[in-house]
Amino acid sequence: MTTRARTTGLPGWIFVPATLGAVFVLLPLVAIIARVDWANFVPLITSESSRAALWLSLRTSTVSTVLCVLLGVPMAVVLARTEFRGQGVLRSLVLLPLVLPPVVGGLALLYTFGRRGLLGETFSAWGIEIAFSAAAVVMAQTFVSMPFLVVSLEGALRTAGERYEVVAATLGAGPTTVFRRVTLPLVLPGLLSGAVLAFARALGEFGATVTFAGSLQGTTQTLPSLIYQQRVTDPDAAVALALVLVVVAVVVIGFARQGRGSTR
Amino acid sequence: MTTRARTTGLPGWIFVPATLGAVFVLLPLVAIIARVDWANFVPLITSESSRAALWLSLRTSTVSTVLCVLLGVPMAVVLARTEFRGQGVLRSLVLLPLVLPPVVGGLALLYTFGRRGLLGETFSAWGIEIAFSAAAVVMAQTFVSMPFLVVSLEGALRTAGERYEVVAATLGAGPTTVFRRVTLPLVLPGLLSGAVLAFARALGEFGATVTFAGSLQGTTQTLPSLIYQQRVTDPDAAVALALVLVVVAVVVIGFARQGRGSTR
Amino acid sequence: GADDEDTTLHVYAAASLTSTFEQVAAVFEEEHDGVDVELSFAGSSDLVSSIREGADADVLASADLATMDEITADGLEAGDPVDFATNTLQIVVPPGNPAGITGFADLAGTDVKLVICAPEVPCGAATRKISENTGVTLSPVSQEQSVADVLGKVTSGEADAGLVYVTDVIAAGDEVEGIELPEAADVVNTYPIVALADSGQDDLAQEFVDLVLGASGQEILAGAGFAPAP
Amino acid sequence: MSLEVSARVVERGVDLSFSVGTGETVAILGPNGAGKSTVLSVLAGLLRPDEGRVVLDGRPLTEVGGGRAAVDVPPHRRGIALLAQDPLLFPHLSALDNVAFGPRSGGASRSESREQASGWLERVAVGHLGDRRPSRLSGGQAQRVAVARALAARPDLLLLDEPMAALDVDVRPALRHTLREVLAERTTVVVTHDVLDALLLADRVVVVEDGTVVEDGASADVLARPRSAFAARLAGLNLLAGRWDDGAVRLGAGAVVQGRVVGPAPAPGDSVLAVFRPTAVSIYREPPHGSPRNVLDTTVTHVEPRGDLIRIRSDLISADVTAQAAAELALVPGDRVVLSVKATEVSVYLH
Amino acid sequence: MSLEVSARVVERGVDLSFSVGTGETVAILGPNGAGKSTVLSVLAGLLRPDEGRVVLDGRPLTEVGGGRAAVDVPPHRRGIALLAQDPLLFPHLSALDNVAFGPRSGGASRSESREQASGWLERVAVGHLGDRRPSRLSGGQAQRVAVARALAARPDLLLLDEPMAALDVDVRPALRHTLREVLAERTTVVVTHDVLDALLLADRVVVVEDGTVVEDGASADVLARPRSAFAARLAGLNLLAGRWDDGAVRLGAGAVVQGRVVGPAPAPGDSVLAVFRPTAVSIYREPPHGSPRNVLDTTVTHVEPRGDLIRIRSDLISADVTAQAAAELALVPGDRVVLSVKATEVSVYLH
Ligand SMILES: Nc1ncnc2c1ncn2[C@@H]1O[C@H](COP(=O)(O)OP(=O)(O)OP(=O)(O)O)[C@@H](O)[C@H]1O
Ligand SMILES: Nc1ncnc2c1ncn2[C@@H]1O[C@H](COP(=O)(O)OP(=O)(O)OP(=O)(O)O)[C@@H](O)[C@H]1O
Ligand SMILES: [Mg+2]
Ligand SMILES: [Mg+2]
Repeated sequence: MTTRARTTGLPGWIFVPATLGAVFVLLPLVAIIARVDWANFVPLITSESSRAALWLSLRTSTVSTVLCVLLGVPMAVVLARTEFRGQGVLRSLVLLPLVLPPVVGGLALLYTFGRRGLLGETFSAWGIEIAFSAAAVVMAQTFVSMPFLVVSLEGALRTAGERYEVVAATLGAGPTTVFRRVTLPLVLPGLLSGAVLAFARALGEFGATVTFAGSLQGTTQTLPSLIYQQRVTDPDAAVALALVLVVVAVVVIGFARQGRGSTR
Repeated sequence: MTTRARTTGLPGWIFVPATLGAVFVLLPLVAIIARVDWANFVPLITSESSRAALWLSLRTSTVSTVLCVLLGVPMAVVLARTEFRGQGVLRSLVLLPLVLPPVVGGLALLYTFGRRGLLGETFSAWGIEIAFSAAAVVMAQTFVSMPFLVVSLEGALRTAGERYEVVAATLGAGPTTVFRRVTLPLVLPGLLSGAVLAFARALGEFGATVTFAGSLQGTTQTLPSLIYQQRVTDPDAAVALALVLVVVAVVVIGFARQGRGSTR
Repeated sequence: GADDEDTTLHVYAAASLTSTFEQVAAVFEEEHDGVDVELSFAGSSDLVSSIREGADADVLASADLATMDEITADGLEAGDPVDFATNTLQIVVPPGNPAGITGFADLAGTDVKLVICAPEVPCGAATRKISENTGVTLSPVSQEQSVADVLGKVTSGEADAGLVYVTDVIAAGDEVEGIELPEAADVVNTYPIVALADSGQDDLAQEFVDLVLGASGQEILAGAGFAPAP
Repeated sequence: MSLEVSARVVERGVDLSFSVGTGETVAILGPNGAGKSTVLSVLAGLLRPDEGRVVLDGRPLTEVGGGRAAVDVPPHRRGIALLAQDPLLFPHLSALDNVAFGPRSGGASRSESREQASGWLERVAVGHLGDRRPSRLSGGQAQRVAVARALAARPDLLLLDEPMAALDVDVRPALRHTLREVLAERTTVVVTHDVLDALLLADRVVVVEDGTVVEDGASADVLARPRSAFAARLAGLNLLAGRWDDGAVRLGAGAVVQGRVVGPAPAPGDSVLAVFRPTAVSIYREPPHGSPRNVLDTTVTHVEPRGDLIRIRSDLISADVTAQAAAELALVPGDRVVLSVKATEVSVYLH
Repeated sequence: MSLEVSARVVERGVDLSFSVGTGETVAILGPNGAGKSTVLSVLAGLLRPDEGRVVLDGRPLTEVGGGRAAVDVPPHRRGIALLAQDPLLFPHLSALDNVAFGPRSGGASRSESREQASGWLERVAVGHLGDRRPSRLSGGQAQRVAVARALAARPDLLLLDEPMAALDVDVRPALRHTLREVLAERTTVVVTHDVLDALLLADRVVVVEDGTVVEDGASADVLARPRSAFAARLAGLNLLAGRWDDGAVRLGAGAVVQGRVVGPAPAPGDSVLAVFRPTAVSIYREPPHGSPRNVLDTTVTHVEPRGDLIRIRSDLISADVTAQAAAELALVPGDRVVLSVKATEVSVYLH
C-alpha cells in the first residue's frame, strides 16, 4: 500500500455524458463483433491476401509514422516556438490534409507526384516513379497523418511552455542541447500520443492510398483497401478483417500508452 | 514598442526538416490550385447542388462538433482524472474510430443504429428513423471526430496537471465549481484545438457518411460526397469544390486560433 | 511456358468483375507456370485515371464503353478494345421483400425507401434511362456512389429496394432477393477489355484477354450472371 | 474549532501527532524535509496517510487504519484552507479574482466577493495590483496575493506554509500585524522558518524533526528553554545535552558544565540540558585563570556579524562579542579558542 | 569579469544602472516589485529592455537604443547562470542530473559532470537525495538543489535571486559559508531580503526602489549610514530626513533633532539625514524633564519581541526596550508616547 496524493474528485453529473459518449463510440464496435462469422474467422483472416495486406499495412504505417515524427516534430516546434508573419495561415494550411476528403488528398498527391504532376516529370527524368508503389502508400499515409502529430505536439509544446528551456539556456545549453535534453523529454507524452494518432490514422487510411497508390495485392493493397474491396463480395471477410484492424490498433495504442505511463 | 521576453532560440538545423515537411504538405495543395479551372470557377461552385452541399456540410459539422464537445469533454476529463481497472483498454477503444476505415465505421453504425441494427428496432418502435436523414450525417461525423477531441483534450488535461484544481478545492470549491472555473478555463487552448480538429475531420468526412447516411442532395449529400461524385464526370467541378472546402477550413481554423490567441 | 518464371501480370478490372476475374486469374496462372496475376479492382473511372497517371497495368477490363473511350483517346491501348460481357439492372430487395415490391412501378412514391446509383456512375446512368423510358419518376432516399453502396443499404435492411446489376444480386447470395426487371432489357451495360500499350509483356497480356474471351472465361462470366456480348 | 491530528506517511518518513485548541495558532518549525508540508497536506485532505486521524471540532475528517480509509472527507468539504509553499495563483484569473475565488465558492455574490477580495488585497498592500494577471506580478507580490486568497476563504482551519517567504523587510511587520489580527479569532497552523513569526503569531510551537514531534509547548517557553538542538539554534541559544552528575552537567566528551537548575531537581544520571545565551559566552585565546567557571576548548567554524555584534560559531556553541573585541582577537575559522560562561548564566533543566 | 548594466523596461517601471567589479559580489536589496528580478532577467538575456546596455568584461551582451537591438547575445552564449526565484528544477531529471546539466552543457563527460554534481549536492547538504525526482523533494530541498545547479554551471557571472528562500535556520549559515567560499572568486549579483546575506556575502550593496537605484556602496557603509528609508529599515536603524538648520536637523513637521555630524559639514539648508539605533531610544508616557534631549511625540503602531528585547514601532521611528520596561509601560498600539534619544547617539550626514 503506497501513499497517494488524492484527486479533488469529479462532479458526479460528468459521468452521465461521459458514459453516453463511451456507449456511442463503443456500441458500433460491439455491433461489428456481433457480426463476425466466428466459424470461418481464422481462415478468413489468414488467407494469403489478408496476411499480405496486414503485413503491408503494418510496415507502411510504421514507416509513415516515423516520417511524420521526423518531419512533424520540427514543424510543431517551429510553429510553437517562433513567431512570424503568416504563421497563422501556415498553421491552418498544415492542418488541411485533415479536412480534405482523403480521395481529394490522393488526387492532390497524384497532381503533385504523379507522372504528369508538378514534380512528377522531374522525378520521372531521374528515373523515380512514385505513384502506385509502396512508396506511394507511405506518402499518402504520411500526408493524411502529419496534421495529427503536428497539432497534438504543438498543443503539448505550448502547454508545457518555455520556462524550462529558458532555465537550460541560462545554464549554458545551446539550442540543440535544449531541444534534445529539455524540450523533447518534457513533451514526450504529447509526442507519443501524437505518434499514436498518426499511426492509427495511417493504419486506417484508405481513400488517399487507393487514389494515389492503387490497390495491388502485396504492393499497395493495405488492409483497409482489402476491407473496402471485400465488403462487396465477401462481407464476412470484411468484418473479420476490420476486427483484425481494431485488434492491431488496440494493441499498438495500448503498448504506446504503457510506454508513456512508465516515463511519468 | 513593447518589451518582450525572448525565446531561447531554436537550433538552425530544425528548419530544414520543418521546411521539408511544410513543402510536402503544401505542394499538393498548390497542385490542386493549379488544376482549378478558374474561368468556370464561380459557376461551378455556385451551382445549386454545390451550395446545398456546402450549407449542409457546415451545419452538420457544426452540430457534430458541438456534440463532440458535449460528450467528449466529459470523456476526456474522466480518462485524465480518474483511475480504474480497464481504463487503458477503454482509452484504446475510444480511439478506434480513428483507425477504422470510415467505410467500416459507417457499416458499424448501420449495424448499430440501422433499421435492423442493435438498437435500430428499439428506435423504430419509438418511431425514430435515423438512416438517410441529416441526423445520420451528424452521427457519422460525430463518430469519426470524437477521438480527436478526446485525445487532444486528455493530453492537455494531463499536461496542465491537477495542481490548480487542488488549490481550488482547498479554497472550498466543490467539484462542479472546480470544473467550471478552473479545469475548463485552464485547458481552453487544448479544448479549442481539439474542437478545431473535430470540426475539420467532420467537414472532410465522407466514407462513414456515405455508408451510413447515403447521399441525397439537400438532405445527406455533404460537400465531400459531392466532390467524390463529381470527380468521375466533372473533375473540374470536383477540384473547384475541394478548393472551397479548403478555404472554408482555413477560415474556420484561423478564426478559432485567433480566438484562442486572444485568451492567452 | 517454363520461361515465364517470376513474371507478374497486372490486371485492372472493374469492381463488379471481382469474383469472376479472380477465377479467371486462377485459371490463367494454372495455364502459365510461374506467372503471377495481380488483380486490382476499383470503379472503372478510378482505374482509368490510375492508368492515365502512370499505373503499371497490362490489361484493363472496364464496366462501360465511355471510360474505355478515354483510354483510346489517349492512345494507351495495345489493340482495339473488345466487348466481352454485358450486364443489366435488377431490383434488389432485402430477404423476404418486406415492402412487397413486384416491379418497377412499385418503386415510385415516397413510402418505399429506394436507393439507386448516382447518375454520374454507370449503374446510375442506366437507372435514369429506364426511368425515362418508362416514365416512372423515382424519388430515392439516396443516390449512391457505387453498386456496393446500394447493396450495402439493402443487405442491411436500411432500404426497401435498390437497383443494381444482375451479377451483383447473384454475388450477394441469399442476403438479398432479386426481382426481374423486364424494362431493363433495353438498357444494357457493355464490358470492354483491352491489353495496354505500356505493358512490356504484350503477349502475356493478349493471352489474358484471349482467355477472358475464350470458352472458359465466358463460362465463368456466365456463371456469375453476365450475359455474353452481342 | 479544535484540531487533533496523527499521521503516518511511510514513504516520507513522517509519523507524528499533535493537537490545536480552538482559536489557537500553532507554529510548526523544523528543518527542511522534516515533514511540515506533509502534515499540512494530510490536514487539507490532499494526501491520505498510511495510518492516522484528523478530527476537526469533533468531526472526523480522515480516519485511516490498517490500510483502509474509514473516513476521508474531500478537501472542499473540510472547511480547511491551505496556503501552500508554492503560491500557485490561478493563471487565468486576475489577482482580484484569485482572491475572490474563495468567497465566491463559499456562496458570496460576484460583487460581494470582489469587494471582500479588494479589502484583502489592501490589507496585504497590493490593492493597486488587483487587475493584474499572476504572470505579471513579481515574486513577492504573488506571494502576498496568495496570502490574501487563503485568508479570504474564511475557513474553519487555516493552514499557512511559509506565508512570509519572498516578502521584503518592509512588508513583513505589517503582514505579521495583519495576520495576528486575523489569526486571533481563528484556528491556524503556520509553518515557518522565522522565529519572529513563531513568537509573534503563534501561541504554541511544535518542532518537527525527521518526521516526529520533538517539542511541543508555548512559544515563549520553547524558545526560552529549548529541548531540541533545532529549537535552540532557532532561538539563537546554546544548548548542551548531558547527564546530571554530582551537581553538574557532564557532557559526552568529559567536559562538565555548571548551572542553575530550573524546575524540578534532576536525580543523578538523569539526562539534562544546559542552555545559555551566546552573549553570555566569553572568548579567550588561552585558558583564563580566576574564579571557577565553565570552560570549553573548541575550534572556530564561522565568524559572522549579527547586528551590532559579531557571532563566533564553534563546533559546540556560539559566542556573541562586540566588534571591538572581535577585532582585537582577530579570529578566523580554524582558530582554537577557549570559551567560558558564568554558571549563573546557565539554565539547567530535565530533558 | 566586470559587469556594467543600464536598463530601462517601461512596462515594469524600471530604469536603472550599476556596475560590478571583477570578482565582486553585489547584493541587490529592495522592496517587492522594485525591479530586482527584472534586472537579473535583462542581465541573463531573458528580457530585452526598451533601452539599455549590458557589458560583461568589455564584451557587449545587450545594446538596445531607440527601439532597435544592435547587440543581443542569446542566453546560452552569455556565460551567465541565473538562479531564478522559482527553482524550476527539470521535472524529468533526477536531482543529480539537474545539477549535472550545467557541466554537461559545458562539455564535461557524463561521469565527470555527475561527479561534480554530486560534490555540489554534498555542499548544499542534500547529497543523499541525488536520485530523487524534483516532484519528490520538499520545498527547501528543491531550493538547495537549484542553488547547487546554478553554482555547478561555473559561469563568468552568477545571478542569484533569493538563494536562501525556503531554507531552514540550520542550513542557512552553512550555505552562506559555502556561497562565501564560492563567490569569493566569482563575479556575482545576489538578490536578497536578508540583511545578513548582504553583509556576509556581498562586498557592495545596491538598493533599488521603484525601479531606480537609491543607494550604492560598500555593504557595511550602506547599512551603517543608510541614505534611503528602505536601507535603514533593513539595517534596523532609525532614519529621519530633514534640512540642516542652525546646527540641527529640522524635520518636516517642525521638530528638531540634534546630533553629531559625521563626514563633511553640511551648510544651512542642505538636506541631511539623522540616523540612530532603536536601542538608543527611550520611551516615556509623559514628556521627561531634564537635560536637553531630542524629544518626539508620536503614536505606537506595533509592539514586537525582538530577541531579548521588545521593539516598539511608531509612526516615525522604532525603539528597542527590555521586556521589563515594556511590561511596566504596558504599551499597546494606539498609545501616545514620547520618544527621546541622546544627541550623542545620533549621526548626522549629508544626503
Ligand atoms: N511527493 C513526494 N513524494 C515522496 N517524498 C516526498 C514528496 N514530497 C516530499 N517528500 C519527502 O518527504 C519528506 C518530508 O517532506 P516535506 O515536504 O513535508 O518537508 P518540509 O518539512 O515541508 O520541508 P521544507 O522546509 O523543505 O519545505 C522529505 O524528506 C521529502 O524529501
Ligand atoms: N511579466 C511581467 N510583465 C509585466 N510586469 C511585470 C512582470 N513581472 C513583474 N512585473 C512588474 O514589474 C515590477 C518589477 O518586478 P520584479 O519581478 O522585477 O520585482 P522584484 O524586485 O523582483 O520583486 P520581488 O521582491 O517581489 O521578487 C513589479 O511592479 C511587477 O509587478
Ligand atoms: Mg515544506
Ligand atoms: Mg523578484
